[in-house]
Amino acid sequence: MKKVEAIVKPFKLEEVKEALAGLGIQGMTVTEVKGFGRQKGHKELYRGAEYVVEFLPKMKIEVVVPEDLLENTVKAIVDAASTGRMGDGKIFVSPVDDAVRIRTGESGDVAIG
Amino acid sequence: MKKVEAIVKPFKLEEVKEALAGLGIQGMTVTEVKGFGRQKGHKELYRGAEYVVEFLPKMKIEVVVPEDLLENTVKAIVDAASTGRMGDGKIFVSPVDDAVRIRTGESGDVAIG
Amino acid sequence: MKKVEAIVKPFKLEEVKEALAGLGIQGMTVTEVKGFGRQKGHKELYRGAEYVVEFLPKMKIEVVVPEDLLENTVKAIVDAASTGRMGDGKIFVSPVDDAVRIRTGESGDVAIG
Amino acid sequence: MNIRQGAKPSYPGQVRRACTVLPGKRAAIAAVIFLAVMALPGMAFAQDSEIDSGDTAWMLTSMVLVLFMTIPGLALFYGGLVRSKNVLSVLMQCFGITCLVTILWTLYAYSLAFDDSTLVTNEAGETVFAFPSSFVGGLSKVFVNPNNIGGLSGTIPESVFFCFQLTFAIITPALVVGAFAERMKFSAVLIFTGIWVTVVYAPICHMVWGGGLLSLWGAMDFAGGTVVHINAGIAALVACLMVGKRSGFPKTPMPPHNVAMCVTGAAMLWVGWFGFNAGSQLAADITAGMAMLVTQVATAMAAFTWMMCEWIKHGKPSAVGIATGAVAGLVAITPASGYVGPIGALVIGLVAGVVCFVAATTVKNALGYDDSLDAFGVHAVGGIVGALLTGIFAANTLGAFSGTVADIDIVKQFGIQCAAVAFTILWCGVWSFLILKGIDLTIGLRVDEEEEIEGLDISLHSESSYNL
Amino acid sequence: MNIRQGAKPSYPGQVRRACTVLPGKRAAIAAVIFLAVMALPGMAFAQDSEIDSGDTAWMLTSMVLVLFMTIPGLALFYGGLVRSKNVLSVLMQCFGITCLVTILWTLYAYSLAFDDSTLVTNEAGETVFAFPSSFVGGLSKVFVNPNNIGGLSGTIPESVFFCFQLTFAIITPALVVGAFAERMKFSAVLIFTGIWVTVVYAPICHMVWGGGLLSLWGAMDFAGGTVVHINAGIAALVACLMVGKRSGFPKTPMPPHNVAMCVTGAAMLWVGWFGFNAGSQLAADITAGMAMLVTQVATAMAAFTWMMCEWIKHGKPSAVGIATGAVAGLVAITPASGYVGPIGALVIGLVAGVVCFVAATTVKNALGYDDSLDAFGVHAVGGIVGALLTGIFAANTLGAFSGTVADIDIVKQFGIQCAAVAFTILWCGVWSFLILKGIDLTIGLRVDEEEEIEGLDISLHSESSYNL
Amino acid sequence: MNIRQGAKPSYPGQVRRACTVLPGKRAAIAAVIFLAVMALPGMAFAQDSEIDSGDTAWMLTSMVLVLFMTIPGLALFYGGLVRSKNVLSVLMQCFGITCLVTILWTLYAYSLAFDDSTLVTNEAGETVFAFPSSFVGGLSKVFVNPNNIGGLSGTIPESVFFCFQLTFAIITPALVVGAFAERMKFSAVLIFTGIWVTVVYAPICHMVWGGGLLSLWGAMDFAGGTVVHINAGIAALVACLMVGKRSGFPKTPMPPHNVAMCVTGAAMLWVGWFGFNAGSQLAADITAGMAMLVTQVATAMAAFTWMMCEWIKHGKPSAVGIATGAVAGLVAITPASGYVGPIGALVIGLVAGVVCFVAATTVKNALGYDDSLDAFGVHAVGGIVGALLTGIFAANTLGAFSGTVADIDIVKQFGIQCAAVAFTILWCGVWSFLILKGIDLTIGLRVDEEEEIEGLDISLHSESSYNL
Ligand SMILES: Nc1ncnc2c1ncn2[C@@H]1O[C@H](COP(=O)(O)OP(=O)(O)O)[C@@H](O)[C@H]1O
Ligand SMILES: Nc1ncnc2c1ncn2[C@@H]1O[C@H](COP(=O)(O)OP(=O)(O)O)[C@@H](O)[C@H]1O
Ligand SMILES: Nc1ncnc2c1ncn2[C@@H]1O[C@H](COP(=O)(O)OP(=O)(O)O)[C@@H](O)[C@H]1O
Repeated sequence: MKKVEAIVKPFKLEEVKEALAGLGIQGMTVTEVKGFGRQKGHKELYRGAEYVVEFLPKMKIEVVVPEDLLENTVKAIVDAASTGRMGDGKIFVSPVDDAVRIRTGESGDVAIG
Repeated sequence: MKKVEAIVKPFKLEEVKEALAGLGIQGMTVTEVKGFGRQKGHKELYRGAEYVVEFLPKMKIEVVVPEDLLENTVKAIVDAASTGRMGDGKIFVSPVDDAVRIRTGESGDVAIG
Repeated sequence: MKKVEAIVKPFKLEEVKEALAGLGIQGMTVTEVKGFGRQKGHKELYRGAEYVVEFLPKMKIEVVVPEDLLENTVKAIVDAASTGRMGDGKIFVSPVDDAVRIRTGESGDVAIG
Repeated sequence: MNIRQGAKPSYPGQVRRACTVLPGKRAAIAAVIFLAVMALPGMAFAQDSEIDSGDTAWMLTSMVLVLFMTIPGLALFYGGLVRSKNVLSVLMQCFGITCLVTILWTLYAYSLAFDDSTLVTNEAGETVFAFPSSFVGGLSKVFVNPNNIGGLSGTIPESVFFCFQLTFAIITPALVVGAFAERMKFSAVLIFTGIWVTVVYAPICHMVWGGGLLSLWGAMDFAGGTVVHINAGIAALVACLMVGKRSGFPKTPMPPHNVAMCVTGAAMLWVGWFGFNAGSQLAADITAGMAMLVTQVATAMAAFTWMMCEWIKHGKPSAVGIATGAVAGLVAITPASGYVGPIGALVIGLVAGVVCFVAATTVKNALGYDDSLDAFGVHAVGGIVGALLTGIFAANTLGAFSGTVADIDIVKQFGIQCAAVAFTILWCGVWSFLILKGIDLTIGLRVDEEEEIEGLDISLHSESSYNL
Repeated sequence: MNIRQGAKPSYPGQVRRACTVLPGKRAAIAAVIFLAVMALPGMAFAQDSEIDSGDTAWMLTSMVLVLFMTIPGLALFYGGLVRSKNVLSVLMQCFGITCLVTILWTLYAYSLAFDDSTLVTNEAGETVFAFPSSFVGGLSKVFVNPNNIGGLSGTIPESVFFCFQLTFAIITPALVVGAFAERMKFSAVLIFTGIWVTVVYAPICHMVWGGGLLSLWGAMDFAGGTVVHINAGIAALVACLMVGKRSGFPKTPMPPHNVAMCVTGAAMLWVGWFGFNAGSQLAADITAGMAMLVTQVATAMAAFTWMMCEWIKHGKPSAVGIATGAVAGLVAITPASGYVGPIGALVIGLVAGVVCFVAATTVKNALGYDDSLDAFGVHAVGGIVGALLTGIFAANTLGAFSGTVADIDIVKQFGIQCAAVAFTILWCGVWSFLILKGIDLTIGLRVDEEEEIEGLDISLHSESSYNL
Repeated sequence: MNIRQGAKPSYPGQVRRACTVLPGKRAAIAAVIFLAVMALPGMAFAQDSEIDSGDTAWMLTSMVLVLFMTIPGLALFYGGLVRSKNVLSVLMQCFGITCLVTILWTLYAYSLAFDDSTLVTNEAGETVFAFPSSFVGGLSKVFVNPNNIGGLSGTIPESVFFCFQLTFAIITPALVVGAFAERMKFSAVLIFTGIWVTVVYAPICHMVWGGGLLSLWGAMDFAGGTVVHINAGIAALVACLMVGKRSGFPKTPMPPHNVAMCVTGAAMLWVGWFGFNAGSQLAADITAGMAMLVTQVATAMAAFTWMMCEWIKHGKPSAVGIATGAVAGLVAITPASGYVGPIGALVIGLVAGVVCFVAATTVKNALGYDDSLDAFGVHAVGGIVGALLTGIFAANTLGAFSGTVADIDIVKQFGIQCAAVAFTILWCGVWSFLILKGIDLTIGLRVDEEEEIEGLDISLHSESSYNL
């Protein structure tokens, strides 16, 4: 089981969600985060004081998938979230030992089905 | 050391916290997240335009525990967070290499005590 | 590749960011979280009803680094974020299998450069 | 024995002014007009010229200010105090009540309160006790239209008097919302409001200001201590007992979701209340001016007192506290506003601040009822404090503490005030209980628990307030 | 044939009052003054004493109330309805329009609307059709200063009349903002406003209230059904068609970012609107009182109706719904407010509630134009409903449904109202199209897509509203 | 030499009206009353009929409007500008100041400002310089009660005059809050306010409007350029220097936590300010009307100008900018409002917009003091601009730029205005320094750093505003 964590531009959330649904993935968890990277932030202005917002709004999509779906998942996210511009984001893949569905207590791959 | 990530219904937060405290766990980190899964979202309505909110508010509780506490931790969360209804959430267990307490610089199991 | 997750006091964010930048780290992701730990929460008061806020605002900084940077990264965060007082926070290190830059599709260490 | 009052309706302004020490320009104007009419019999504009554009200007403004108290004032004050999942339900209740009461007032409720054509007078021309006219008004003002409401009421158009009184009838049930917020069905709120305005508000209003029972007793209530605040506060207590506690109360903390919103609403209440109190004189004269002054003084004193109570008891003064204290002061000065002087108002503010603080914190916590936003602790308690102290500080014989009313027997008046308060508590308490019981047995008062936990905004209105 | 009106300007109050059934105290005062002047020829204060401090007090207040409608009222109502990334752009548009229109009104636009020195009268002294004076005012009131605006207008200072009318000129283009919110360039908004006020608003205002064409026809518009609401609503429709849909519309849901803010704004609109309607009488008299009353009744009824429509159709009533319904009622009663009675107002509110509900939901969704905040569906549609029903319910021969206007031929008046509506739609539609086309071809109407997605707050104003 | 003024108090309205070109209806009324009294000696209502219900209606309204400026207006304007952890502390300060000043005003401060019974007059009946009566009022109006405040002040009840002036005394120290926001102790704020109102505000108020020193010089200050704005602005500068910079300033950006709230507050300030300026005439007459008009014009112009300055300098206009510009315009027109004409107001708005923009951005950044919310940059600078330009544009000899004051020697008046400004700066600066120093040496001015970083809401008031 792997956890795929994708940090994407907020307005791409909908498309990524649909791409994942297209793979039959039925669950995911989304968090509003702030990203810092190569993409330049915008400046804001208050009464003559300018300052740069370096932390840009991003969406983190976490989805735990069975190993066999991993490759497709990553690919689907890349396809859906890419605009070719700085700041499109990253995908991180990491190991997950186990998953449990709280409602039923089931664990393993069946819990994330 | 393992990280236990539980995604639960928001109103279960208090109970889960108390269940964990019951095991002697003294620290945890909580994030507001949005979940997408089998649980149906509600519809909202603005001037005759209906739309479905698919992303439901959930709480993500992250707690890093020594391996020996793992089983009990997962069980305690399942017991506290379960209502038997769709959308109760998931628990993911994943490996953690190390932990450091910033205040003291201590690392290892003692850092999360 | 390792993921370093640091949970720090909010007003330390800026310093940690600069410390990481000092190491040449160019990207990170930040989330507002609530922490529960040894640090006592403050009490709030509404019309004679007192209650304790146990969940304190913290910032979670996630940064994925190549293995060789790991040690320095952890050290830099500890140095920047420590005030010596309860509630300074934790750092967790965990394995990451792979990273992908969405814009280009590159993967591996180069994706987080 | 049954002589109809005919052309001399006993509007509240006049009833109340009967015992003010400063009959002011009204008498003067009357004299002028009398002379004019004597001198120029048959002049076509004699009646029209009774209208006073200055008084009318102030009353038009006062109506606007009192409406401003409910929407947005009270809506924000209450809306800020609830949890974010229920804020829209509170705003909807305030809006819905505003609409419903306006419609009923137009159709028949104004008539029940202020149609004095059925009042019975004795040979001396004084109104006397009779049934049912001492409890409720007649029906000659139903379906208001230019023919039954197109003339004057004193020196202002009756349409303006209608509107001004309507805003009182709106805010009274809206105040009750504070007691059952976060759990009552919206449909039940509307039905309760409709019946309550008909059988509680309009009759009490008639009894105090329309020439009915309490005015016969000689009760003094300048701007609505009994009619508005005790009435609303008692209904609130009954409602919160019958609807039951919020799920989780008192274990789960339920802090205000937006204190800034709540304080904004309190500020608007304060600002609008000048229409309420100084407007109740129905004229822009010396009494109205003094009503404005004492309102400001009592409010400031009560807010400051509440703040100091917190500071002493908890070590810190709070924003919710100072705002609530201000409302308590506004409530307490309401019945007294046209009668007492500034130093008397300081005392009323001080007493109201302390007593309401104790009621809304210690007493509520001790008794354990869930009056979500302290509608009882502030409005009933503050209203009672004010109504009783009116009987004392109205007297113009207290030196610097003097009010403006001459020839007042303090002990006797205090007794009358007690009786009026007791009567209002009884009438309102019994009726409110019956109405709520009836609703509970039919459509039910309360949403089910799952809806309550999800929040009324989503479960009853399919909306959430914030999409930030 | 060209006799200048000289000292008798035909201000709107007077034009409109010409057909009210209650000439009220104005006639009485005139008579008094006439007598006084006869009796004491040459008394220095004769002219000065025409000012009525009560009327002036009410009009000072009314100006404040109408300004309050735009900022903060409309700004919050609209600001709450957009997404959080665009809220400041909406507030800026409301503020910017307020400033710009004030400046233009001072420099020349007031003159274009209300300088009646060029009106042409016949031998009987009645104003007759002429070009261009039936379409636009003269230029003797440009660069207003104490010399051309320091006197009286009826019983109030002309400076107050100027300010009161200015607030109408401000809110009208501000209403249009609702149609193109979230995508139009700020510079384009300002340029559009400047030209539109000059060639659409001022002339229509002159035609209806300044003695121009529509007043010659006998159109009845008490407080701005045509001048303000149909005008704004039609410009809104043209604007949203020409600016195009928001990116993502209608697939992406764009829920209000802050419904509590929106409801607060609606409450402020409601409160301020009494200045709009009852203020349009330009006096604190019986007609003003009745205007206040019918405004309250129609608004409550329309809000309640909209709420019930939702409840029936969707199973749940919503806060945005009741607030929008209230605005629809306020719009519809505007042209009728000084003429109809309370029960007529109930009917107007009912019809406006249903019709606007259908327009803003079903019709808009069916036709697919993106009137972001329903400026057309509420203001044009509500304004038309009100303008037409004014022709009916103004008549004082309808029993309980009576209005206050005598000698009205309902069929004929209904025809006149239709003609006035049609004329306004045409004039405003054509000009609005031309102005927007011109801007589109030069600087462009719309921000580019990336800016739109980022939100206008950051992209146009380098600010974000919330840093919580 | 010491002739008491007796029955002819020199209230500000009258002092100021002494040099207006349009004595208006007051003179007329006086004449009428004179005639009436001559004709009917001994008529009982002669004195009562001096009250003017229209003037009273407007002044009741004006008091409400000015209170509305502080709570909620200023509270929201300032509250929106601070960081979310300090918003309640700002709201508390505004509320606390409102309460405290009300209490002190009632007990003694009104007397210090407006008791003119100790003024000294010469044989011609003119007030002359004397100590201490040219610096501070007497004590006959302490502990206000119906006996010392139950009569009239001009054509309005003295109680209303008391309340109106009270709202000025409230807003002045509340404006200072902007300078020390986010770091000063709440207890220190209250103590500072209490002393400052006593030794700075009340005396300056007496000197300008109560017949004291500056009025003897002939300084023109219609609605409070010196008394309110320069006074507050100078205290603000002294306070922000003595309290010190916020921790992190200027390195850490401290953007407004809620710009929409701030803009809402600015809109409320704008709306309420008509009570401030047009109310300062103390009557609903032609001068009040003109004061309203010029207030609107100058404000719009200053807001527009600030916006254009930003647009030119930074490429984008901002919402905080246009709102701040509006406030700058309101401040600048305040002393001028009853004297200048609309085109003069345009110029004042333009100058104020540019000068305050430079002061609040470039100058502040250059000098590096931390005036958190620009209380100095806007109120002192804007107030000075306005006070000086009043000396010029008041003259009725400038063609379209004319004001309404005849017989004014522009050069001389400009000199007087400079002197009055300088005197106010000195008096206020010195006293403010001494008071703050005293507090600093005793209880301390500032919270400790940990409390500051945690935010004053939690550390001083145990509350957080938002629990969304
Ligand atoms: N090393 C990293 N660890 C964690 N998150 C990162 C890292 N590098 C980048 N990110 C996240 O990815 C986002 C996009 O990165 P950025 O460098 O701006 O553009 P790109 O991915 O196109 O190179 C950042 O805003 C941040 O949230
Ligand atoms: N594969 C997944 N990866 C990450 N989070 C998931 C995944 N599946 C479900 N979730 C999270 O768990 C929550 C509950 O899942 P859901 O399918 O609605 O109900 P249940 O857990 O009862 O089957 C979701 O809202 C989502 O936050
Ligand atoms: N076992 C844990 N798992 C996850 N997060 C933890 C854990 N223990 C502590 N934390 C996080 O670290 C923060 C600081 O911990 P705390 O015990 O208050 O102080 P300290 O780190 O100084 O011992 C907490 O607020 C919480 O967010």
